[in-house]
Amino acid sequence: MNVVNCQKVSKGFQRTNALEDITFQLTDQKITGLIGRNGAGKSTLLKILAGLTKHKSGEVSVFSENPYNNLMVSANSILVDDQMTFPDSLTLEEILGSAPDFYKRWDAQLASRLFQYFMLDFKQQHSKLSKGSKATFNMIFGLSTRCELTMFDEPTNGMDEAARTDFYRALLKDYIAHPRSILISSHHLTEIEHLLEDILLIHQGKVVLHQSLDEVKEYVVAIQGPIIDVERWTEGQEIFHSKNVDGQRLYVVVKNNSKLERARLEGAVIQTLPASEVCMYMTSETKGGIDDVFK
Amino acid sequence: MIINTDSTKPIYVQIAEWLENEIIAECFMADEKVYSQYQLAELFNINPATAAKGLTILVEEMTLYKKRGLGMFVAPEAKMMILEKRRNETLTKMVTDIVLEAKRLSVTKEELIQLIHKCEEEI
Amino acid sequence: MSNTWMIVLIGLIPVVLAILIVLYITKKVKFKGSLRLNKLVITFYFCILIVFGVVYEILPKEPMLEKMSEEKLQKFQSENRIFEEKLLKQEESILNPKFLKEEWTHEISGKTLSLGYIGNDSYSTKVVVEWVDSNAQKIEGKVYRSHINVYGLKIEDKIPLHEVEWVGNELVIHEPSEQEFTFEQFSNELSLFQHTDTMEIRMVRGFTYIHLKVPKHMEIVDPLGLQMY
Amino acid sequence: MFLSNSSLMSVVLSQVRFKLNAYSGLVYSLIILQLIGLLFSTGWSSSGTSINNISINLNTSSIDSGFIFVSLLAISVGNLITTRAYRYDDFSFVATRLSSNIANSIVLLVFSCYVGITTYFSVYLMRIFFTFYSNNVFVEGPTILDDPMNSLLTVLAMIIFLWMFSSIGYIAGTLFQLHKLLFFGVIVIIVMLMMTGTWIRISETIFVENSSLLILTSKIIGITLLIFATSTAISNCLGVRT
Repeated sequence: MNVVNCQKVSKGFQRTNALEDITFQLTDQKITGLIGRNGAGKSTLLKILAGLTKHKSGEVSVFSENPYNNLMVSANSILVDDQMTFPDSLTLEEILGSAPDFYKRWDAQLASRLFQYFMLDFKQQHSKLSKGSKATFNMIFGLSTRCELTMFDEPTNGMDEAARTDFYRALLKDYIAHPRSILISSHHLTEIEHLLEDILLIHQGKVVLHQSLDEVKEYVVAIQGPIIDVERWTEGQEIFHSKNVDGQRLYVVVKNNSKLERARLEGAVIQTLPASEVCMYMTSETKGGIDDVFK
Repeated sequence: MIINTDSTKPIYVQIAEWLENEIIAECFMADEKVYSQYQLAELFNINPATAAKGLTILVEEMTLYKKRGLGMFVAPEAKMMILEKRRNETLTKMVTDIVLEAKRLSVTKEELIQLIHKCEEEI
Repeated sequence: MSNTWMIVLIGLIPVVLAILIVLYITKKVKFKGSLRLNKLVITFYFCILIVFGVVYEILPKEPMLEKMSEEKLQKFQSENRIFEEKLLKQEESILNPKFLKEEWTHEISGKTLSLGYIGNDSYSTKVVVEWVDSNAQKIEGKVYRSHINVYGLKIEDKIPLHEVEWVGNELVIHEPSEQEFTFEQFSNELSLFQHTDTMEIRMVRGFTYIHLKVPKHMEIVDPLGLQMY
Repeated sequence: MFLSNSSLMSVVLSQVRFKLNAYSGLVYSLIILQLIGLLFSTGWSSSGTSINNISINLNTSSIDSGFIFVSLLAISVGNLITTRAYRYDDFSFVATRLSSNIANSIVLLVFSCYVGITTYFSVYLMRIFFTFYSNNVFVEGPTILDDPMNSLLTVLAMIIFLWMFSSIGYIAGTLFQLHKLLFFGVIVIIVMLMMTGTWIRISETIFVENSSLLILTSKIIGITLLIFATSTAISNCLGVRT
């Protein structure tokens, strides 16, 4: 059953169009990575799915209901982002204490054990936390709610390296213990690549690809070789990135297809790329990347 | 064996190979239950689905068989099949790479055979 | 500006003052306290006030002035009115004995009797003359005072009687000396809602009556018009 | 897939519990204001006459001044709750706009109850203080025991009035949040209404023409519910949390 189903969703603020036409489905109990560059519309999409903002056109359904201002969706989904605020008259302990009221599957043990592990201070007030510990607290809060749809919007920015790896480990272990649909929006795909099952790549408000991690890896291939050969092998195909290595050798990133098998036999050096680079090249404006700036 | 995430080989293939090595090293005897996808995910800190994919490859190659509700079990002659597969698939692939490299370095066939003999004596 | 607007403005001053104070307080009081402390303060404050309420009710307070009920005040007023009518009709016998304060007889020489009043509220005393056909020089006098009540307060004992004094042939009535009493009253009602049952009778006005039995052959000089016919 | 379908009422109740904990800090400004209210409560209405050259003054001190202070607090709290910071706190937990609005109105009712009762009894604080320290003679006023019904009604009326005042603050806050000018627009309309006769007519039907306090209170309850309903409707055309 589809947890999330978006059909041609668009959302714009005044002039800019944050989301143009988003169409994808999320089947349940999967960890999906929402990847995209800054301003690609990730946060807007997450807020729409969490029912916090209204989308302009198209049709969104979470748990087959319109999420906007919907009680059932709000009860079964949680969006963890840095705009999460809690009343500053309550200490962190009291905030965690009042969560079971709202979330039926709240796990108090997990919350307090994580709390102690990450060495947060119970008596502290949420607004006085540092950026890192606020992100950690929000993450602990999000995890312990065990909502059927848990969404993280750049959960780890502000966290230090150790906290980040611990968080991903905790997320995986809790996901294994209690499977649910998790949507993580992040910039650094390399860190969470091992966690993800699917990748939803968004660029300028449109869905570029929505496939499993391995398909993304095989989606694009990098070829390196003498300029003439490389051009022969790759003419007529969509080139995502091309870089002149040392005057006569060319490094080109191009869509994977059968023609390349023949190129391999002719001695072309063909490599698959890690998913993060694949996403990066597929969403880059210029073919040459940053080098064009210095041309 | 730590999963080499940024290597070009997909993780699920690495998982399958690790399982095959375990079977060759007889950590898993015939008809013995192998790790489930969740145990593998926990062990290698990867997504259960990727681990499951690794297991499905081995099921397709008949080295493992699935018992409904119980999990994956090692096929009786799994070890033999893996050795044989390694011999003609992976070994031949390695050999073609060596030959390609030799041609590029313009090394003649005889020199190559001598090299293999020398290397044989050392191991 | 018409005076209604003046009243409105003057009336608004305390409210505006209150608004400023409230805004200042809600901005200034930043102390949020901890949850446990707040709960403690909330329950403690509530109980303290209830205790104060109970203590005040039970507390043996020094004698309080009771307030008369509406009916009683009406009764007073009718009694006063009846007394006055009866006195005018000289039906002395059935007068209300409570009102009698003094009784005396006095010999005067000469034929004229004059009445004097010292004080600024001469309307508070009324003289009733009864002509008696005796040719003695003796005048009988009775001083009465009817019920007095202000705002329903039983303060009759606090209001001294007019002194009546014979100076030769002149009957001089002295007003009691200047005094002031302030009384405190707590009302549980909010004047915002309570404009229905304001007290109708705010004051029961009591008078001092002097009933003189004067032999016919005498004459009365009453410059201030104290006599009541 | 296990979906917990929590009913609106259960969410509203948990929101109310949560908000009461969160806003418990307001009790301090309440206490301070009530005490200040007491200071102003004497000498509000004193009347005096003189008879037989004796002048009699009667000072009645009542709850009015305390009530005025506290109703202004109610308005400012009603307004405070609609500010962005307080509104966004709801949405870290389970909430829809409807449930938040209902929860807010209930919290304001609970707040008004507490304030109403404490204001009513704060008068005793002053009475005890007075009976010991002032040398005037005291007039025996009607106490609770003599007339429990009336005092109960007065407390109820005070609570409902406070609730109405807080709802006025609430709708003002919601309007302000919808658009800054709207809030002032409404004030201009009210002032114009005041000029014309209609306002007096309206306030007459509400405040004056009712034989008993109970009828007055029920009218005020009606008005407050109406105000909360409109503010919920208004807040519906606002973004939940951008």
